[in-house]
Amino acid sequence: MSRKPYLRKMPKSWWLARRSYTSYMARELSCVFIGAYSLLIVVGLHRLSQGRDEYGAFLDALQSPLSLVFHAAALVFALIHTVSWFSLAPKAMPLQIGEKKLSGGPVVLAHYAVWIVVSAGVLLVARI
Amino acid sequence: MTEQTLQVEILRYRPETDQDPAFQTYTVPYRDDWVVLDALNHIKDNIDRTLSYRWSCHMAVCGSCGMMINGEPKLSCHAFLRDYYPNKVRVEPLANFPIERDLVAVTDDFMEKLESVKPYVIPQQERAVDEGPHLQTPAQLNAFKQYTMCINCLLCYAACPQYGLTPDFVGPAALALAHRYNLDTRDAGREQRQEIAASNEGVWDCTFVGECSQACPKSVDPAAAIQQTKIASTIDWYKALLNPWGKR
Amino acid sequence: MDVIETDVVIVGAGGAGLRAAIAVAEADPSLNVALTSKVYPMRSHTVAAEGGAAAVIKDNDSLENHFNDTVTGGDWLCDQDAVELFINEAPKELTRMEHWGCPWSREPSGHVAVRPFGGMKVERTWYAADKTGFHMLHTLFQTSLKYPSIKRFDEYYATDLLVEDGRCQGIAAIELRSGQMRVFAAKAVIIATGGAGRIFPFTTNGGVNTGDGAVMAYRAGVPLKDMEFVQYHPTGLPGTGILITEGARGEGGVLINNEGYRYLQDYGLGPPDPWPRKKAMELGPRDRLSQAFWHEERAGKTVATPHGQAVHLDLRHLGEKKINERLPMVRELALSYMGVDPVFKPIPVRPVVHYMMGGIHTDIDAATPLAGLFAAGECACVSINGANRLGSNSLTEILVFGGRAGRGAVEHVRSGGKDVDRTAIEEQAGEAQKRVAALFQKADGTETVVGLRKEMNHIMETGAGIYRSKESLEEACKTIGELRRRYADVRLEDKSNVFNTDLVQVLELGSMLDAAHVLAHSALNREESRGSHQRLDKTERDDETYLKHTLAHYTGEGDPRLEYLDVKITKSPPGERVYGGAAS
Amino acid sequence: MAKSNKPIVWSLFAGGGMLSAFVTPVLIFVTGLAVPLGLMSLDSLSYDRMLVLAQNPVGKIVLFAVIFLPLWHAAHRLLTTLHDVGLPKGRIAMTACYGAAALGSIAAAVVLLRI
Ligand SMILES: Cc1cc2nc3c(=O)[nH]c(=O)nc-3n(C[C@H](O)[C@H](O)[C@H](O)COP(=O)(O)OP(=O)(O)OC[C@H]3O[C@@H](n4cnc5c(N)ncnc54)[C@H](O)[C@@H]3O)c2cc1C
Ligand code: SF4
Ligand code: F3S
Ligand code: FES
Repeated sequence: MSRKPYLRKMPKSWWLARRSYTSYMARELSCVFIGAYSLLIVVGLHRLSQGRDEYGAFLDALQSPLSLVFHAAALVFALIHTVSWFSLAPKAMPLQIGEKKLSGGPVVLAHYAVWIVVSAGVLLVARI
Repeated sequence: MTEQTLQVEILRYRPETDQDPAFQTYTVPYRDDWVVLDALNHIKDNIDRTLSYRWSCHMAVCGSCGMMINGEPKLSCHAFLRDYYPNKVRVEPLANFPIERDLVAVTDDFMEKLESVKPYVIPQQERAVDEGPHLQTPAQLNAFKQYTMCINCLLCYAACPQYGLTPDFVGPAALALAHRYNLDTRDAGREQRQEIAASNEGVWDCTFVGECSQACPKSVDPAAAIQQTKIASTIDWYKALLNPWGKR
Repeated sequence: MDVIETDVVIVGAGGAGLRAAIAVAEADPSLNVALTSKVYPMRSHTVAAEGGAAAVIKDNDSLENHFNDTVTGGDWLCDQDAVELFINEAPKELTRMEHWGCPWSREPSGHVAVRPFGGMKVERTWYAADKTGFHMLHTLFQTSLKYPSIKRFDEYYATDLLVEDGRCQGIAAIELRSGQMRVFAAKAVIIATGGAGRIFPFTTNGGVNTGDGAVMAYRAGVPLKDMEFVQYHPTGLPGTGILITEGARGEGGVLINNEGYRYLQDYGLGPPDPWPRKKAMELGPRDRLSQAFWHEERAGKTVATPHGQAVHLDLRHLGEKKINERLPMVRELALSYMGVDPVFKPIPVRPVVHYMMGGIHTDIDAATPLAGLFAAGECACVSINGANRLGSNSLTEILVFGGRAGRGAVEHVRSGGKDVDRTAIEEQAGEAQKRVAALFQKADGTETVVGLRKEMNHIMETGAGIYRSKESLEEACKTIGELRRRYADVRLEDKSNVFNTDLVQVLELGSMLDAAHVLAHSALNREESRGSHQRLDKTERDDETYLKHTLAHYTGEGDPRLEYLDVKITKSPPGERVYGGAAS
Repeated sequence: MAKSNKPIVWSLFAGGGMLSAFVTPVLIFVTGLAVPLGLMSLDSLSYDRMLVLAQNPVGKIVLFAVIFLPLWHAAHRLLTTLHDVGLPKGRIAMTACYGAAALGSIAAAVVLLRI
């Protein structure tokens, strides 16, 4: 047989090859921060359950530079997650009124609107 | 005035003589209404008869001329030289498929997958010709119309890293076509298609990279089809859980 | 050599080939079908058809109307028994397509919608937006996947029919990926290889439309019928030849010359208003419209473009909404390939070679004179298209006669009974293989594929184009004859096996030269003007002598031997073709 | 092909993704930046307030949801991402990711029940 199909292997660094892949990878990496943050809340609650002093120490630790850097990074990735999640939302929810398929724009906007309300709500509650 | 020219770098691979693919550069005249396919045809006609690639319609509808052009999956009959000039154009066979020769990719895998999702109407009940056509309103048609536009060009497979990483993944176009029939009012075959579509190698291998939809020249939006299938399959699963005696 | 044994082998997996395969599978699931094609089925050129497929379904229409439009359109060269059968089966075939999932465009009520097409008295063209062929082809292809008895051999290039004992018993084909020749041994063979537009320089046809199948049959002794009739489509994009569907005019588009004047009214197609109106002006038949362009060009009333003269197809008055809804592909094509947005500017268009009315001689059952050989689709000539095909009849034709070919083949396998003579056909395939091998062994041919193809393209356009004359056709016959001789010295530059497209092009050129040869000789011998065959030296139709089909027989190196066969007239005696005001 | 059990994790992934898209940024902002940096008063996260929240049954449920769903979301996404960067999709990776999420969820539940 003269055939000899050539198989190309995907390099491990494939996600650096195209910008769109890299931003996909950034989106995916948001999970590390989101997961870590969830665990951090568990730790905080644990400290809370231990008593006032222990919880105070936890709050102090949040002020450490390391914690601040982590949270700053986490916020950036959480925002990447939010933006990418919203932009893909219309794909999951096709809307059609009569013959016309609606474009995804309104769905995305609705998500942002809810997001702003939720965030403002949390901020308000936190300030009271 | 000297003629304007453009350099085209083509990944060549001749299985009978080459160990590995390698780039070869050709210089072609530049015309602002030429597409990359015109440049390839020029090379084949005037410079190198041994260059192999597929094409037929030259009007972006037969789906045979998909290639990587400067790293992006594109139809070479719909990629205009004017968008690259005066820079070089780099042409490679579709990513994620084995190379048969030069720009010709081996796409058997897709054909098998397409077949596996049963892309045809499976009616509840056979309808006789005498009964005439079904009624289907424009609204019902529009619900699936977009997914009928697939020309099987496989740009989406070349764009999808999950297909590259997991060759068993059924992949965007086949899943979009399964979805197309599921949404068709004439069809009752969803359950049969779900065997493949809702399996591990079906929609679950998709991590929603979304590049398939970006690459698609016909706005099929396979990412949306897959996403919707995931949701519907999840609902099925919970339904079956709540009603274990129901029809499986 | 590998031998693939099967019951029916089909060459070509476009609309006609796929329909035939399904017909065999439905008629008798126990018969094996080998469906071979030089490209993947969905790449076949049926995919490019835009406008639609004709069949009577609406109450305001009648079978009689369809019959008359077809026969008049064909300038009475159609066989009327075939037309009758065709129009009767047409609605059934399109309904079947609907059942198989074809996404036909719909009326608000949910009924299938129809649109007007050139040369029609009543609108009857079923359409799927402006991608009808695409949707039909994919529907057929996907439906074909349902039948286990259909086995596909994608990217196999058929080179020869294997004929022994007066029966067609198989084909020889090259598997492109390995370069190996294979024998398909079968009790029946169906050819469905499509058109041959590529013999002309400027065509709507894809790169694969090189007439291979028709020439394969011709070389095996089956006559080619009416090859002189070549349809020009009046609206192709200059340069690429990309088609702007007749649907654009059906929706109300108009053709104007460089003075902004709707010139068709000067060619017996007027008056221009009211518009749109069936069978008039821009909805006149294709041959008339293309011929009008020729005269406008001579009169200096066309528009110059970088790719030659053109007229303007104006859609602006339809508005953006209607254009997007009904003609999305037209807008997209004009925008990308001409840089013209039809919402704001008229599209430059010119006539372009589109369709071959002629082809392999078959009867109304799609059977050829050679036992066991059937043909259907554009490569065949039944004839329902006569001297000029009515727009949107051929998509229906590939279904009707594709289906008949399939059922005919089943019938033949069941009743023919005789076994395939393996030794004989393997020997013949060996000969075929030797011919291909010779191309590889020849040290240095003096002729190039590209050079010969260019010369052929050029002489076909100048010698056998929209208007022809004795002189131009003699020139064409002479030149093509020479090119055929020079073809013996053609050089194969790529001597490798795997996916050798140089080899494919060499073989395709051989087919095209033979098809062009038949075309030119048939045209030279038909000393009249009828439908698409217009002679400047014989401007009248001559029913006395030429109400006949041309049958061209292969003679090897010499010129084709021409015979004539009476046209079957059942109920519509030859009359005058009237369009425009007089038609309504 | 086997019927997939992916819908369980996927629904958790999707639910968690949705929830974190809406609330995670603002929570990180408040607890990790605004309060520690003094942009908001320390009282926002005071022991007493938090205790009230964590002892209230509805508060417990809210807190659990805010931990549990994003955690599973993260675990599932991490698993696919590990595969993306070249780790084989095997039992080990799967056990590690989902195991971590399960342990985290159990810990959260235990802590919340104990408060
Ligand atoms: C741009 C365009 C628009 C059109 N629009 C309309 C329309 O609106 N309405 C209408 O009725 N008609 C239309 N037509 C005409 C109609 O589309 C064609 O006549 C019809 O589709 C032909 O179908 P077919 O099956 O005969 O051939 P094709 O679809 O061309 O298929 C030919 C098949 O044969 C195979 N083949 C060829 N040679 C070989 C070989 N040597 N070995 C193996 N396989 C081979 C090919 O691979 C292919 O599969 C249009 C045509 C064009 C070009
Ligand atoms: S979905 Fe789009 S990109 Fe994928 S094969 Fe179909 S047309 Fe091509
Ligand atoms: S790119 Fe691939 S991962 Fe999914 S969304 Fe598209 S199939
Ligand atoms: S040649 Fe047909 S899609 Fe490009």
